[in-house]
Amino acid sequence: MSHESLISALYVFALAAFLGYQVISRVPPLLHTPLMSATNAISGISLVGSIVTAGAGHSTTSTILGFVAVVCASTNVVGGFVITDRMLRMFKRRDVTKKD
Amino acid sequence: MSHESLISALYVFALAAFLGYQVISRVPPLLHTPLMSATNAISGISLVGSIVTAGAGHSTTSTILGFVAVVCASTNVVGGFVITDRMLRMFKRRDVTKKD
Amino acid sequence: MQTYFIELSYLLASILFILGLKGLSHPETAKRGMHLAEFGMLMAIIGTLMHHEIVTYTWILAGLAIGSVVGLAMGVWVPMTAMPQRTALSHAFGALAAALVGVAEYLKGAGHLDTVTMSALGFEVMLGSLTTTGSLLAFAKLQGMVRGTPMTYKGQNVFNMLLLATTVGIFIYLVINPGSMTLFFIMAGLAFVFGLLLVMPIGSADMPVVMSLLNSYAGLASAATGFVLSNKVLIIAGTLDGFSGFILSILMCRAMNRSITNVLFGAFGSATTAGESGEQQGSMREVGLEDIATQLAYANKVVFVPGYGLATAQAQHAVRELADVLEKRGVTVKYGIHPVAGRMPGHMNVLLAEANVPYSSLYELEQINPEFATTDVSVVIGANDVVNPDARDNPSSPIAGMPILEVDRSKSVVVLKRGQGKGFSGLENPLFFKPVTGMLYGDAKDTLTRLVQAVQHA
Amino acid sequence: MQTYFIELSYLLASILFILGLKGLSHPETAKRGMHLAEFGMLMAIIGTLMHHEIVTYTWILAGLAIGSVVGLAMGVWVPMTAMPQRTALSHAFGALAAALVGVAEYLKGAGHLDTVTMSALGFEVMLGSLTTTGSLLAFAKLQGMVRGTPMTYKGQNVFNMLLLATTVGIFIYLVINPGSMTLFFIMAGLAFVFGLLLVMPIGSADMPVVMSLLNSYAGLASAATGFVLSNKVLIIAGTLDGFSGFILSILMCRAMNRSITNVLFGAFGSATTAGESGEQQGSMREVGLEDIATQLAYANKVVFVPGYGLATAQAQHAVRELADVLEKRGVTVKYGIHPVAGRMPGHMNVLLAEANVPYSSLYELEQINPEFATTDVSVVIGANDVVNPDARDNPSSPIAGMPILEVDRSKSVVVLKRGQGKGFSGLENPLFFKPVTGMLYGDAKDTLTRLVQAVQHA
Ligand SMILES: NC(=O)c1ccc[n+]([C@@H]2O[C@H](COP(=O)([O-])OP(=O)(O)OC[C@H]3O[C@@H](n4cnc5c(N)ncnc54)[C@H](OP(=O)(O)O)[C@@H]3O)[C@@H](O)[C@H]2O)c1
Ligand SMILES: NC(=O)c1ccc[n+]([C@@H]2O[C@H](COP(=O)([O-])OP(=O)(O)OC[C@H]3O[C@@H](n4cnc5c(N)ncnc54)[C@H](OP(=O)(O)O)[C@@H]3O)[C@@H](O)[C@H]2O)c1
Repeated sequence: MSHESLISALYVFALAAFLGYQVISRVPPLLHTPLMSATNAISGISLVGSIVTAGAGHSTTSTILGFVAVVCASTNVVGGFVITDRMLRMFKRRDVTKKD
Repeated sequence: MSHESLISALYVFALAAFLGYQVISRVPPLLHTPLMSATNAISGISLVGSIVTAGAGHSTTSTILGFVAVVCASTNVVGGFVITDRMLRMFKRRDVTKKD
Repeated sequence: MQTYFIELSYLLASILFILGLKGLSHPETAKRGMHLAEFGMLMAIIGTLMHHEIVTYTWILAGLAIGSVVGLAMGVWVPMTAMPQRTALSHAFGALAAALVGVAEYLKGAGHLDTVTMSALGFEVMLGSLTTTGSLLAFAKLQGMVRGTPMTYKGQNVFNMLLLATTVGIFIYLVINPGSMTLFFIMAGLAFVFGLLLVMPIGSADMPVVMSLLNSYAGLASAATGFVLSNKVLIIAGTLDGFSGFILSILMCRAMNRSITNVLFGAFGSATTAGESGEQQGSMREVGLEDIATQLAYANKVVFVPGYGLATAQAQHAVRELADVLEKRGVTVKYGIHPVAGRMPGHMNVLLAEANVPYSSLYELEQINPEFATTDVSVVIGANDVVNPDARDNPSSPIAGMPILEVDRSKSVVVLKRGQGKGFSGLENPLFFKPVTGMLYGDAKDTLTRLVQAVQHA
Repeated sequence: MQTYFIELSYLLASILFILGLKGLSHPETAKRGMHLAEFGMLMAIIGTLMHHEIVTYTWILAGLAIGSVVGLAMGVWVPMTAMPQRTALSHAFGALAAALVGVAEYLKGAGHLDTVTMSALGFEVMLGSLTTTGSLLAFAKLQGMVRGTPMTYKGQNVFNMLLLATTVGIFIYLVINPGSMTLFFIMAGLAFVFGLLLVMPIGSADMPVVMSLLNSYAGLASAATGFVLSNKVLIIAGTLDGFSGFILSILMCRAMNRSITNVLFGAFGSATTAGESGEQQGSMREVGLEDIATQLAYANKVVFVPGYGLATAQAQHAVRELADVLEKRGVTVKYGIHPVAGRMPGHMNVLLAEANVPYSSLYELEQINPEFATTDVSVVIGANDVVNPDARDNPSSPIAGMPILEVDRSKSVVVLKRGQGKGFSGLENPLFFKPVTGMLYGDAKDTLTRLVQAVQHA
């Protein structure tokens, strides 16, 4: 890893850490469960690494590892987002529910 | 500017923009004047560029430009911070002022 | 050109993830926010598919297809009450992916890994491995496949610490000598074991704290992957995730007035702790269903306080029906939601939302507590610890200092539970012995359904 | 090694700047926050001094010394009432530094500048130049060296737009052909002129909005410098700054219910606008000082509403004395602070803080408005537009929709001003003609000092 990449990575990490703190601490308790499953879905971003590993064909071992990783990560992503959506659709304001 | 530097710079810019928005929008109106002078002081960070220009000795012109820039930027930094401190020292809670 | 496209798609994805999480600051904007985050993920995937190192798409597409189907199935069919388990399982998947990518990267570069890359790689594999097994055990406990109570033995903490120290020791050795492949796999193996040991002594109600921590580790593992691959979207998404988990666990601990160490190593909710609760004088007063129905029907203001029992009884729809009937009679109905009621943060909110309770009726601790003084009837539904007045009144109680919903300040309290069962903490609850309190035994769903009928005839 | 040290000092500085600004979210943490930011700046400077390109320190140290002395002098001696001017002047310095660095970089690399660097450089020089002259003119107007009213002429906006278009045109040409040095200097020159033209048509009370925008430009100029030098601390600090300025100007515009275009091109507060105010029926009622003193002395609750007149009269200490005397008599005293009262955001808060008014007595618009109904006497001190009921009641008023402090809802209103002078908007204020209102003419400081004595003898 080059010196410049490391420095950039550290900057990005530091800024993301602050931002994470700021953004997350504004989420109300009402939405903590959706928050958990949303971040769970987002943590499936390791899919990005998995895809390259599965497709680069370095060796059979790494292709297999990559394939399993793709399956796991995409389960995580799809499952996480689907369920977050499902939960969020349930949160309704008073006026909407009054009608049914 | 290398391709990787540009990408890193864009990331840093994007994250700083979000962070700026989050942090600044939490400053109460009470402290808007100190905020103005604090950011004014921080914008004196161009001092960092000025110093190198003044010291690198590329040409007489650039040394002069750099020197003037150092004067301006450090005025900005020192003046800004001194006055922000002065203002902030004035903000007191009730209990403190009750005594005098 | 291609590289630019990939990098821009990653930058866009990062921005969309942040916007997505920002959206979660309000229920009105949350849905749109999630769509942005989903779109961000799509961008990141499409960008990655352009990667020049990719020579064959067979395994990628196969993996994506299988994963999507499994994910979709899990997403669509899991009931809301099983949310904690599902999240735990999903963590395990995400963490395993990170660990596997780490192993593959290690195999690829074994000879020529520099210090920084090897450190990041080691972190990734350690965190990924321990999160995988830890989350799986958490899943098993929450799902009831394994006993939910803390499993403890003498010297447990010492043993765990030794194991952790060994793992970290190997890690440090590897950073200096990245070539020792055997040691690398031993490290990964130890991390897998450590994940199990970490979760073993933790009771099922403390699981959310641990799950949030594991979430945080999974995020940090992704961020470490980002350092390994010099990929900024991984760093950003991982870090956001890491912080989210960390903040949630802190918030939960604060809502219980316990330190994170106590949660992790205290084996809280085990039999030993329960022993401390001491004897309670006085007796519980059982009241009739009809009496309560009349009381509710003629009240001005009723506050429902749901807890874990509501979730196990799946009584969220029944409580909503009761509320409807009462509101039709002109009674003001509110819900008091304790931040750690149930078995995951926000658990009660999701369940009640599922039953169509508008979120404007859900009140947080600080909002509802001042209102109990003017409340005619507080109905405690399968909640116990979160309404235990000992937390406020008895400084020697194990839960002393935990903020509670002060239902005992209202004119009358009705407690719906099945019997003499204790809450997660295993403590006796003096609320049940107060003169103001009446007990109504039975499964919450049954009781509530019968109350609805009784109120309709009152 | 050295490079690592420099980079780490920059990273630390960036983090400290962010922490510093975060500190400003509460008056209790603000001071500590600023110390962190100052320390960050120190780290950044020390790091820079290690830079390998530096061959001589003479000019650097001389420049730092001179700048620090001037800055210190400005910081220590400028009175609080002159804060707007000082900030404007300081912006000019910062922006000039950015512009000069840009020019030096251009001279250094003239032949071999790639597209990205040249774009960033062009931005830096353009923004830096126009901010320099714009801020200088703003300073002159606020300091009273130049007439504060808008300077307008026919076709002004068209001319400005043409000038801007030309400048941008040259900029684009330069990005493609970075070699044309003459054009580069013409671009810089035009930007200097544009800065003046931009500020000319703006009235002195609208200056804060423009100053915030200029602040934002100065920040973006620094960020552009960061792109040129691949220096991340410049990007971060500049961007934070840019956003801060931008957000403040948006907030001010919202508090006036005006668009930013109207502020920049509307020439608000000029004679033409004033003509529209129309005739006001009824007459102003003058009341005696003794009467008011008695009213205040026997009131239960008094709200002071300060405005720009408080600043010009330097009456902040006098109002605090009056409040002290009243509080000693058991009267509840509060201050209602409009977000755009005075001539810069937060202006009134700083002035009152200077006079030792505790910030817990300062109430924002939303907090104090519901309280007027229970207020016995509202004392308007040199405020005018911010209490103009037309903004609420008369949809055809130029300030219609601007949120106001609704003093006219209180039982009695006293207005302290020198005479029939109008506010910044040049509009007649129907408040002064309401039966509930009494006028007390004279310089605010004099009047308040006399009121203190009168209350003491009441
Ligand atoms: N939510 C979180 O994120 C989180 C995190 C960490 C820790 N915790 C802990 O979890 C606990 C949550 O407190 P809580 O008050 O919600 O629950 P609780 O204290 O665990 O009490 C649950 C009560 O529900 C009753 N119950 C169980 N099944 C029922 C059914 N089918 N119908 C009616 N009642 C039923 C039980 O009594 P019977 O057996 O007599 O029916 C029990 O008293 C706290 O100790 C908290 O510290 C929560
Ligand atoms: N604060 C900001 O950031 C900001 C930004 C943009 C625009 N503005 C604009 O600035 C204006 C601020 O409103 P404002 O109510 O504070 O002030 P204002 O409307 O400008 O009125 C000031 C009043 O003070 C009186 N006055 C002047 N000197 C005085 C003295 N020595 N003693 C007593 N009275 C004196 C004047 O009347 P006499 O001449 O009769 O004494 C005048 O009516 C608004 O129009 C706002 O939109 C402010």
